[in-house]
This record gives sequence, structure tokens and C-alpha cells, in this order.
Amino acid sequence: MNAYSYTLLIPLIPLFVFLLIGLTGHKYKPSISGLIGTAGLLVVTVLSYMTAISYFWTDHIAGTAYTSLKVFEIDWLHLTEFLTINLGILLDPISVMMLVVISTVSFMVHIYSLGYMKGEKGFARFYAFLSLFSFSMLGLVLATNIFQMYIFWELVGVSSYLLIGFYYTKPSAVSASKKAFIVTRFADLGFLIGILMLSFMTNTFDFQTLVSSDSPALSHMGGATFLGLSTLTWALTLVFIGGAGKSAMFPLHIWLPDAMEGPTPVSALIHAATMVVAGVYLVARLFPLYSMVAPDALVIVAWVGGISSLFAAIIACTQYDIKRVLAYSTMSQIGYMMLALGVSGYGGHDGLGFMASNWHLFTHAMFKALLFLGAGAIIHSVHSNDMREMGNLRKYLPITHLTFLIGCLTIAGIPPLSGFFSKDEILAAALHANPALFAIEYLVAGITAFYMFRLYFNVFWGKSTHYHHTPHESPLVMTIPLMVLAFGAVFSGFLPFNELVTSDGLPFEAHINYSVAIPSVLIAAFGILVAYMMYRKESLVPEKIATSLGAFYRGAYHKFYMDELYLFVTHKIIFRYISQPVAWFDRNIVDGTMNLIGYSIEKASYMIKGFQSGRVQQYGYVFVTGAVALVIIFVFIW
Amino acid sequence: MNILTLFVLIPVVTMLAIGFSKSMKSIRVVAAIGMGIQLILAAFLVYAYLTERAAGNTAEMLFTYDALWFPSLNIHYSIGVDGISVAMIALTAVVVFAGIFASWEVEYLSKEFFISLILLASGVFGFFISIDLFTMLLFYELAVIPMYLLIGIWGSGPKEYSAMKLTLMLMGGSALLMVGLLGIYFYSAPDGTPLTWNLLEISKNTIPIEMQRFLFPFTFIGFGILGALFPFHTWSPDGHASAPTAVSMLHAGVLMKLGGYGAFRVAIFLMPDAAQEQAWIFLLLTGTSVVYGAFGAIFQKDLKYINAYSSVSHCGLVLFAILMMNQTALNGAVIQMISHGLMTALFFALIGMIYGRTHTRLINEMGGLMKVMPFLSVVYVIAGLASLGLPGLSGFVAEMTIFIGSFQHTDSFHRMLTIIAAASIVITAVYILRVVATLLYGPIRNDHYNHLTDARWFEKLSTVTLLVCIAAIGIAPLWLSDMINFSLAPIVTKLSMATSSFVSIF
Amino acid sequence: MDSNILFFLLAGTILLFSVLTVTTRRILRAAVYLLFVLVSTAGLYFMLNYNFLAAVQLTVYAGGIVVLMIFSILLTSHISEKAKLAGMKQSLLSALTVVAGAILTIILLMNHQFTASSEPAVSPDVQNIGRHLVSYGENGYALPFEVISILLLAAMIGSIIVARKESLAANVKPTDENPEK
Amino acid sequence: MTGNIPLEYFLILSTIMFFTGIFGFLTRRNLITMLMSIELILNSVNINFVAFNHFLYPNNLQGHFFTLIIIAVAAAEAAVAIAIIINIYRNFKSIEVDKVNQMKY
Repeated sequence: MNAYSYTLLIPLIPLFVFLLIGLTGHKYKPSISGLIGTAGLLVVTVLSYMTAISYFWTDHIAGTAYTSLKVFEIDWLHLTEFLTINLGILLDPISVMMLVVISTVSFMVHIYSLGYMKGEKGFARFYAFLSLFSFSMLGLVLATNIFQMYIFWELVGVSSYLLIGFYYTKPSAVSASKKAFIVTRFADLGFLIGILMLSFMTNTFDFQTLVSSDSPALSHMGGATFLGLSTLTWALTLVFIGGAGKSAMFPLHIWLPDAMEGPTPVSALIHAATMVVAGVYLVARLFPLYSMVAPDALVIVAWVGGISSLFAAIIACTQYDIKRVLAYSTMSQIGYMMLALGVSGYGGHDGLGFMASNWHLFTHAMFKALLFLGAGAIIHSVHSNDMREMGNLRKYLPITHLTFLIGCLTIAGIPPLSGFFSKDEILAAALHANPALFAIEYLVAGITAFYMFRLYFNVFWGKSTHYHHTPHESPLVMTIPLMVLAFGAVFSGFLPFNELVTSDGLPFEAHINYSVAIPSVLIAAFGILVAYMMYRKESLVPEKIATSLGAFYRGAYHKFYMDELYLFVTHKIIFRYISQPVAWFDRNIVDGTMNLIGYSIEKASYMIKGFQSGRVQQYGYVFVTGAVALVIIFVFIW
Repeated sequence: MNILTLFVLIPVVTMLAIGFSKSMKSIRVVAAIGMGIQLILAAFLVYAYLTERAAGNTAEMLFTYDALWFPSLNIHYSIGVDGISVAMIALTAVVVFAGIFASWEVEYLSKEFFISLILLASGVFGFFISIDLFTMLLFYELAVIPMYLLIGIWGSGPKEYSAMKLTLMLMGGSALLMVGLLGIYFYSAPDGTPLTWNLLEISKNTIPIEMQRFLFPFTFIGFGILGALFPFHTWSPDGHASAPTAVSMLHAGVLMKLGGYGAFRVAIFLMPDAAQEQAWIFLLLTGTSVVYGAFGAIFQKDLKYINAYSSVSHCGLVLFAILMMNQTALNGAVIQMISHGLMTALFFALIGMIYGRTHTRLINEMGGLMKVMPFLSVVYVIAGLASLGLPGLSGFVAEMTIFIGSFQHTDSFHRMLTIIAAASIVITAVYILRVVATLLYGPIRNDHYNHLTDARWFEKLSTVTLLVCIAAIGIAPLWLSDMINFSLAPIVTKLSMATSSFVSIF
Repeated sequence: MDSNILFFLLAGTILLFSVLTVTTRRILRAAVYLLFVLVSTAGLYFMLNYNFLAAVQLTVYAGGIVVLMIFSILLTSHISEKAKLAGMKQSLLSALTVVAGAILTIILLMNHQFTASSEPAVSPDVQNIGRHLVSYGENGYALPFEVISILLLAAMIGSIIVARKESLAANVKPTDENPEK
Repeated sequence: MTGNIPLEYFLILSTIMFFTGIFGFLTRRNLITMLMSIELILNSVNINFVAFNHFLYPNNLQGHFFTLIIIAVAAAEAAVAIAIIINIYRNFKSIEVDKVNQMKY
């Protein structure tokens, strides 16, 4: 045992809470379940902060590199001579950072849900699932090896499935949950095959071994190639596909907007702040390996990230469902993080992208959770998701309005809010590596500001709408988390990430790159201005612009028909042209053959049955003829 | 008395006791007590086995006993267990126990029903403890025959057709098997020494390669038919659909495992050279089974058909892993047998319970059951998650062991096949979630369902027993996998000595 | 010379009446034709100097079996009744088979060289027959003799029971109808 | 007394008789005439035995005794067969073979 052995409690407490509420939750009042869950998460949060403080500051000797510590490990399953699945806890800068993110957001969501979910049927179930999710997510980030990560990866997927389908009587929620699970499962298949290939080549699952400077993977660099890429590149690309699925990267993003069918706190926790960034975390976790042995895979990462962020940002401008806008925004922001990882190098200032990505992950978790919880508060008071049915809400919801505005400003990258810093570093890293990607991201920064303020103006300003009953500010349990997260969104930009979370563990000199920062602030301001003119002043009429854009607008409004494409593939191709023929083939050809055998035997026996007529003379005739024939055969012919 | 003989004796005593019981109540109580003792005995066997191993006993088979019962053919009642059989016995005991409670309310000819059911179980137990090939085959037949009656009399739908089909196809398998086993018998010992049926002794001798080439397909397909090898799997959907609940449970849960166990214990173990040579053919077939079964399941509308096709897929994976012939894959195969046995038994139990309430098995006629029968629905969801390989439940352990083991194969053809087989996890997710979504979620489609009740105590007992085992394996697989591994080591050594004349396609 | 004529006479009778036996449509006549065949066969035995056998043939076959048959014919059918013959197809096919079989057998036996034993002949007189029949040494037939006796006994009892069965049941019936009486 | 009649003549005679009997057995519908055909067959066999005994093995009486025993068996067979026929007649009111086909199942 060592100084960090208490970290074992961090995942175990939520697990215990899950089992406790899951098995006994129906025995007592729902609110008690909520309190148990929240209390559990409080402990987890405290422990996480303790871990972070001691890891980053108190136990750290200044000037040395942050090392990764394997705090705890047990054997879970012996596979081969070399391969063993272990369960353990690994502490290093990114995992400790993720601990803070997850526990903070999760705790806030737990508190928030006490108000938001109050009186809902299945309140206890909700908290059980939340605890299950927290357990899985914490286990994921603390994983010591890639297989443990896969285990928790799947668990996270299931928690997400269960929470999206929380309103199980609502068909749309059910199909959304199904879709989310299957799409991510498809991506996980890539992850699994990637793991298989990696473990086959390196004979290890262990992260520390894999990413060390004498990684066993290095000896395979010159190995066999397939379609022009080395096997290692393929393996790591497949692993990235797993990450892309979880992080809703193009073209595996289609589940994320639908996942908004889940309760809003869930969207805030899982589909904004934590689970969807697991893909980023995965790539970050294996980042040394990527940059050492498969830089080609990183190029793919960067482009996928870039395309996703642009794609999502465009769609976000056309959506009316406020949660969907936020969902596309999430996808877009994760695209930023992926891109930053993709353009990053390893070590020192080259690792700027890596640092920026993690920083953005952190700040994004804060402001996006804030925005989602804010949206939740709005929905809670208006009972609608559609921004066309809202307006002028700033009068009714002052706290929500204020915090939401902070969120919008942060995501738009207005200094000195945290989003500005992290986004700036990403843009700097992109400019350094690939100007084309930089151009995309620069554009996206502007679009982001536009669609966020489109949302903001539509909801909080504009026409005064008639509501069925007057919207009212949410209770304190809901507004306090908003304020806490707003605090985080404002100030997390001042954390010295360049000293804490770097690619090689060593601090490096980072500063605001004014040649990037000033234009990016300008384009953000431009985006806000456009939104202001269109939706506040209405000097530009949105409909006119929409019609002038024509097909492009319609395409974006219909999410570029990605859902339809998937539906086509799944329903038409897989169902109609694979599954149905397989079922038909089985019933008619395979089973038909078997039945044919039975049928022909039956028919044949009906034919033979005539011989067994019971007529003695016929028997006699056959007997005599047979005897004569046999004699002829044996005597004359043989 | 040998502890293993008890496994055959207790069912016999139970059957006698049932025979003397008067009322339906006492019949099922007797059956439950008998199988409860069996379950306890199985638990004790696991414990005794582990203690023995811990004490350093490294014999290949433990608790052996041998008695000659047919001298002119040298047939022995020869029994013994290793880690694999112990695991299978434990599985059988659990499934049978759960099966008794799942058929708690069989009213029609209940005495005969329970007697047949337990007769079937005793055949299965006998099969797993036998070392003598002939005795093994004898118990195998003993397990298959009652199936005909159980489906033909207590089944539903086109039960006569299904019972006939199932029995005939399995008997066809037995015929192939008989040829294979007789062939093995006649080459079981070097010239001049008496022939033997004993597995361990045969394994010390090498069957000539020409004979292996000839006998291996017979033996493997013979067992493979029972293990739902494509394209001999079609008895499974019809048979399962028509069978009563407990029979489906036992059949899919245990009887199909006889196929996998036999294919591995007899076909691969005794004829490794031919296995190496011909593996690629059967790998293609089983690989097809895996994907094909899963695709087939997507399109089905009847719950039992869905599950039957899913069994085809999962059992295909068992045979697939067996053919990979390395320790990890074999280990995975055994775990998959156990895991699938528990899962599918649970599924069939649940389907039976749901059917007993709604009187339909068509998923699009049902919906929203979560609201009216939360217990059954939650268990169904968990079983579904186990089936699609959720970590923490047994399916994940089994599948991952198989995939990793198979992928360790040095040949790239095998690795490609592994990737294809791994793709089944996605397809599995599709059909499982489709069922869960249609059946359990959503609004209630039929007003009558509002009055349905949730599980009764015996149903809860049945499902929880299985569920606990599934979770136990899923959470702590190490003891099971180590127990199996230990017993696999000598087998793998023998396999690795086999001359591999397989020529890679790539 | 005359024995040759006798043989052909007897053979001709046998063949003619055999064919008539199986072809005539009147059952009673068939029985009579059969009688002729059997008697002619006895003549053959006489010709071969097997007098005892010929006597047995006459008493048992001609005297016993044929009479039995005539009785049963009288019991089961009218004298005037004409038996139905088999269909054309059946007759033709049977005739074909039978003719083929006969030709085949004749060809075979004509091609076969029979070798006679050269040991001294035993006279088939009644004294010899009697001694052989009840002795149990070499050439003794005591065991077959006993076996056949038991068989005859069994056949006798059997036929009585088979033939009586119905009447027994018929006797039971009236008591079933009126149990009170 | 037999003069110079060769063995083959007897055999040919018995062959023809035998097949005539078979023909009768195959074509007659009436059970009693079928029985007669059987008697013909047996008789032809008897002739064979006797002829073989006389021409080939005059040193002992095996053929002779065989014939005797066959005659006894034939008597027994006829008795039983007629008993059965009578019984059948009682049950079916007919002794046509075609009508007596209910026993095959």
C-alpha cells in the first residue's frame, strides 16, 4: 500500500452506491436514494481533489517530470503467457485531471438532479444509473491497461444507454438509446480489433509499457503493411475509431443529437462533459505511442477532428431544439480537441497541442456542463425544447440567464474566460502544424460564437412569448450547480496547464500567441455581432438568409441527411439485403434441405410400403422371382 | 462411494421418489429437493476439486473410479473429472435446479414430466463424468432420447414435427459419432495390445494419420450437430420454439454444450493431427455460424427463435474457439460454454414466464412489459446485456478470452476469421436491443397486459440463481479460468506436438 | 421295356393332373386331381421298389390329407362354386417366373454329373426300415421319430384349439347377455 | 424293375411338378387350393429324395426317411392349416386370400 491507496475508494464508492440503490432503492423514499447518491459523490469529489492536490502539488518535487504511478493492481483474468487483464489504478497528469473533471461535474449533476428530477417516476433508478456511470467513467480514466479501459468503456456505453432510455415509455427515447448503443458498439468493434492487433504485436496491454520509450511496439514499426499503412498504424487507427465513436466524431456522430432524449442532467454529464471526451482521453492516453510509431494515424485524427468540428458547427446554426444545438456544439468542440491531439508533437513545446487539447477538455467540461444544466433549467421552466417557443426569458430566470451568458461567452472564446485560453492554444498548435486545419478551426470559432448567441438571443431576449404558465426561476439545488460551474468556466483558464498536463510530464513555456488570439477574438465578436443583428435587432432577417442559401441550408437543417444515410444502410441494406435473406436462406435452403431429406425418405418409404402388402402371393412371387434372378446372376453371369 | 457416481445416482433416486409421489405438490417438491442436493453436491465437488489441486495433486483426472461392465468389448464404467468437467457439472446442476423451478406449474402429466427431465439431467451428468468413450456415448443417448418425449408431449406449436426433427437430426449425429468412436476404438492401442475405450489411454497412443483424416470429420460433425454447427443447426430453432420452458433451458443451456465438450474432448484431443489439417474447413463453417446466426436472429419475430439463432451464433463461437487449438482460445471456449449455458437458460426461463402471461411470443404483439412486470423485465435486460457482452457479466469474459486467444494464432487466416467473428458483437447488440426495445420499453400495446402480474417466488428463485452465477463469473473470472487452464495444459501440450501440415491460404 | 412305359405313363399322369390341379376353377375337382397326382406318385415309389413308402403315401396322403381337404372344402364352399382365378397380369408374371425357374433348374441339373455311391445297397424292406427307425446308433432315426411324434401331437392339439376357439367364445356369449339369470 | 430310366428323368419330373406347385401357390385365390399347391411342392421334393436315395445312395435309407418325415410333417401342416382356414372362414365368411388382408398391420 502506498500514499494513494485511498484512490481505490474513488471508483468503488459509486459502485457501492449503485448496488445499494439498485437492490434496495424500492424499499425507501426516492429522495433518500438521491441523497445517498449525492453523498457518495461528495466523498468521491473530496477524494479526487485530495488526489489532485497531492499529485500535482504537495507530492511533486518542482522541476521534475510528472511520472505515472500505478497505485494498485490485481489480476482479473489470465489470458496467455504474457497477456493478463489487470484491474488497477493509474495516476498520471491526465487521469488526475479527468478525476477532477468527472467528480466535479458529476457531483454538480447529482445535486442539480435532486431538483430537476424531483417527483419523476424512477427517481431512485436515475440515481442508481448515475452512480453506475460515475463508477464506469472513473474506472475508465484510472485504467492501468488498455483492456481495463475497454471494460469500462463498455460499461460507460451501457450506462449511457440506460440513461438515454430513462424515459422508457417514450418511443423516441428508446430508439435513441438503441441507436447510441449500437453506433458506439460498432465503433467499439474497431477499438477491440485495434486492441487485438496491438496486443498481438506487443504482448502487453499495459499503458506504462506501451507508451514507455522502449515500447515493444517500436520493434514492429517496419513490419507488414496493409493498403500502404503499417500494421501498427492500422491498429492505432482502429483504436481511434473506437474513440471516434464514443466522442461522436464524423461520421459516427449520429447518435449524439438523438441522445438528447435523455434527461438533461444526463446530457450535461455524459453527453457533454465526460463520456464523449473519452475518445479524446483514449488518444491522449496512448499519445506517446501514436506520435512515436504511427504519426500517420495522428493525421487521420487531426482531419477527422477538423471535419467534425466544421460539420457540426454548420448544423448547429440551423437547429431549433436547444439541446440539439448544444449537442452539435459539443461535437464541434470535441473535434477541436481531437484536432489538437492530431497536430501535436511529443515533448516540450511541440506538445502544445496535447496540452491544449487536455486544457480544452477541462474548460469545455465546465462550460458545456454549465450550458446544458442551464438549458435544463430553461426546459424545466418552459416545458419545451424548441427555442421558437421561447423568448424574453431573462426576466423570469435571472440566475440562469447570467450563468448561461457566461457559458456562451466562454465557448465563444472571449477573454479572459477560460475558453479563450484553451482555444487559443489549439489554434496556435494548428497554425504551427497545418494551416488548412487552422483555417477550418478559425472559421469554426466564428460559427461557434454565432450559433451560441443565436441560441442566447432567441431564448433570453427577443419577442415576449406567451407561456401557458409563467416561467419561474429554478430552486436553489439547481442554481447552485450553475453558479459553481460558471465559476469553473470563468477561472479554469488560469490554471497552469502547461506545467501540469503535458505530453512528457515536464513543464514548458506557453504564452498567449497574439497573432492568433486577436483574430480569433475578432471573429468571435463578429459572430456575436451577426447573431445580434439577426436575432436581436432583426435588421438581418434569418429566413431571407436561409432561403438565399437554399439547398445548403436545407442540407444543414436536415443534418446533411446523415441519419437518412444510416437508416438507408441499416434498414435497406442490413435488414433487407442481409438479414432478411439470411433468415430466408436458413428457413428455406438450409432447413429446406433437411426437410427435403426427411420428405424424400418419407416418400420413399411410402413407395416401399407397397411391398409390405400382406398379400402372401405377392411375397411368394417376389421371393421366387428373386431366387430365380439370384441363381441366374450367380450361376450364369458371375 | 465415489462422489461422481452420486451425480448419476441422485437423479435415479429422485426419479424413483417422484414415481412414488402422489400429488403434483409432492412431485415438484421431491424434484426440487433432489436437484437441490445435486446443486449442493456440485458446489462441494468444485470445492473438493480445488482443495485437491491446491494440495498438489496434478493427476489429469481426479476422483477416478473404474469398473468393467462389458468385458468382451472392454467397456468400462470409468469416471473422473478435470477442471473442465467440474465446471460443466456445476453448470448443469445450476441449470437443472433453475429448470425445476421454472417448470413449477407444469400440471399436465407432471410426474412423467419431471421424471423425463431428471432422466435427461442424469444423462448429461453421466456424460460429463465419463472417461470411457462408450459409456460417454451411452449417457449422451440417454440425454437425447427423453428430449423427444419432453418436446412431443409437453411442447407447444408444431411440437410433433419439431420433436421428430430434433431427435432425428441428433440421432443422425449420433450415427456419425458411432462411426467415429468405433474407428477410434479399433485404433486405440498399438498392435498387439488390447483395445480400449478409455480416453486417457487412447490419448497416449497416436492414431495413424490416415485414419485420423477419415475419423475426425465424423466425430467432429457428430458432436458438432449437437453444438449447432452450420449447416446442421436447423433443429435448434424449431426444437427450442416448441419445447417447454425447462426443456429449452436444459437443451440450450446444457445439452448443446455436450457437443462442444465432446468435440473438444474427443475429436480434437484424440486426433490432433487431423484437426490441425482440417481445422480451416470447420473454422469457415463455425465462423459462418457466428455471423450468420446473429444476422438470422435480427429478422426473427418470435422470442424463442431469436434466442435460438443467438444460440447458434454463440455456440458457433465455442466450436470456433475450440478449433483455434491454443490454450487461451480453448479456455475461452469452455468459459463461453458455461456463460452461454447460464445466459440462454435464463433467457428461455424468462421467455417461458413471459409467454405464460401474455400467451404470445411474437415481439411485435407485445410492448411496455417493463411497466407491468418490472422484475422479469429487469432480469431480461440484464440477460440481454450479458448476451451482448457487457463487462461484469459472464459473456464478456468468455468472448474476450476467445477473441484474444484466437487472435494469438500465428496464422493470418485465423486472425482474419477472428476479426469477422468479433464483428458479431455488433450484430448481437442490434438484435438484443431490438428485442429489449420492442418488448420491454415503449408504451403498453395491449390493454390486457395491464393486469399481468410480476414474477412469483419460484420464478424469482429460478432466475436469480442463474443471474447470480452469471454475475459471479463476470466479476471474478480468475478462479474459473485458472481451474480450466490447469486442466488444459496437458491437452495443449499434446496438441502442440501434433504436426501442423496446414498450409496458409495467405 | 415295360417299366419305361410305366414310368412315362405315371409321369404323364402326374404332370397332367398337377397342371389341372392348379388351373381348374372347381375346387373339389382340384382335390380329386391332386388325389390322382398323389396316387401316381405312390406308383412311382412302387416302381422304385419302395413299397413301404408307397403304402404310406397312399394311406397318409391319399387317404388322410386329401380327405381332410375335401371335408374342409365342403365346409367352406359350395360344390358348384367356381373359384375366381387370379388376374391376367398376375398369372402371366407368375407363369413367366415359373417357366424360367423350371428351365433354369432343368438346364442346371442336366449339366450336372451325378456320381453314385458304389457301396453295397441296403434293401428297403419293412424289416430294415423298422430297425432303422427305432435305433439310435449310426443310421438310426429314433430322435427324428420322437420329434415328429411330438410335432404330430402338437399339431393335433393345435388344430383342435384353433378350430374350436370361436365356438368357445360363442358359448360364453349367452351368459354375458343375461347375467342375472 | 426301374429298367434304364435315368435319374435325370425323375428330377425333371419333380422340377416341373415343383414349379407347377409354385405357379398354383402364386395364382390361386382360394386358401385350400393354395394348400394343395403346397402339397404338390412337398410331393415333388419327396420324389427327389426318393430318386436320389435310389440312384445315388442305395447304401442307406436317408432319402427314404426324409420322405417319411416330410409326409408326417405335411399331414400335421395340413391339419393345422385346415383348422386355421376354417377359423378364418368363420370370421371372414370367405377363404379368398385377397379378402384376408387385415392381419398385416
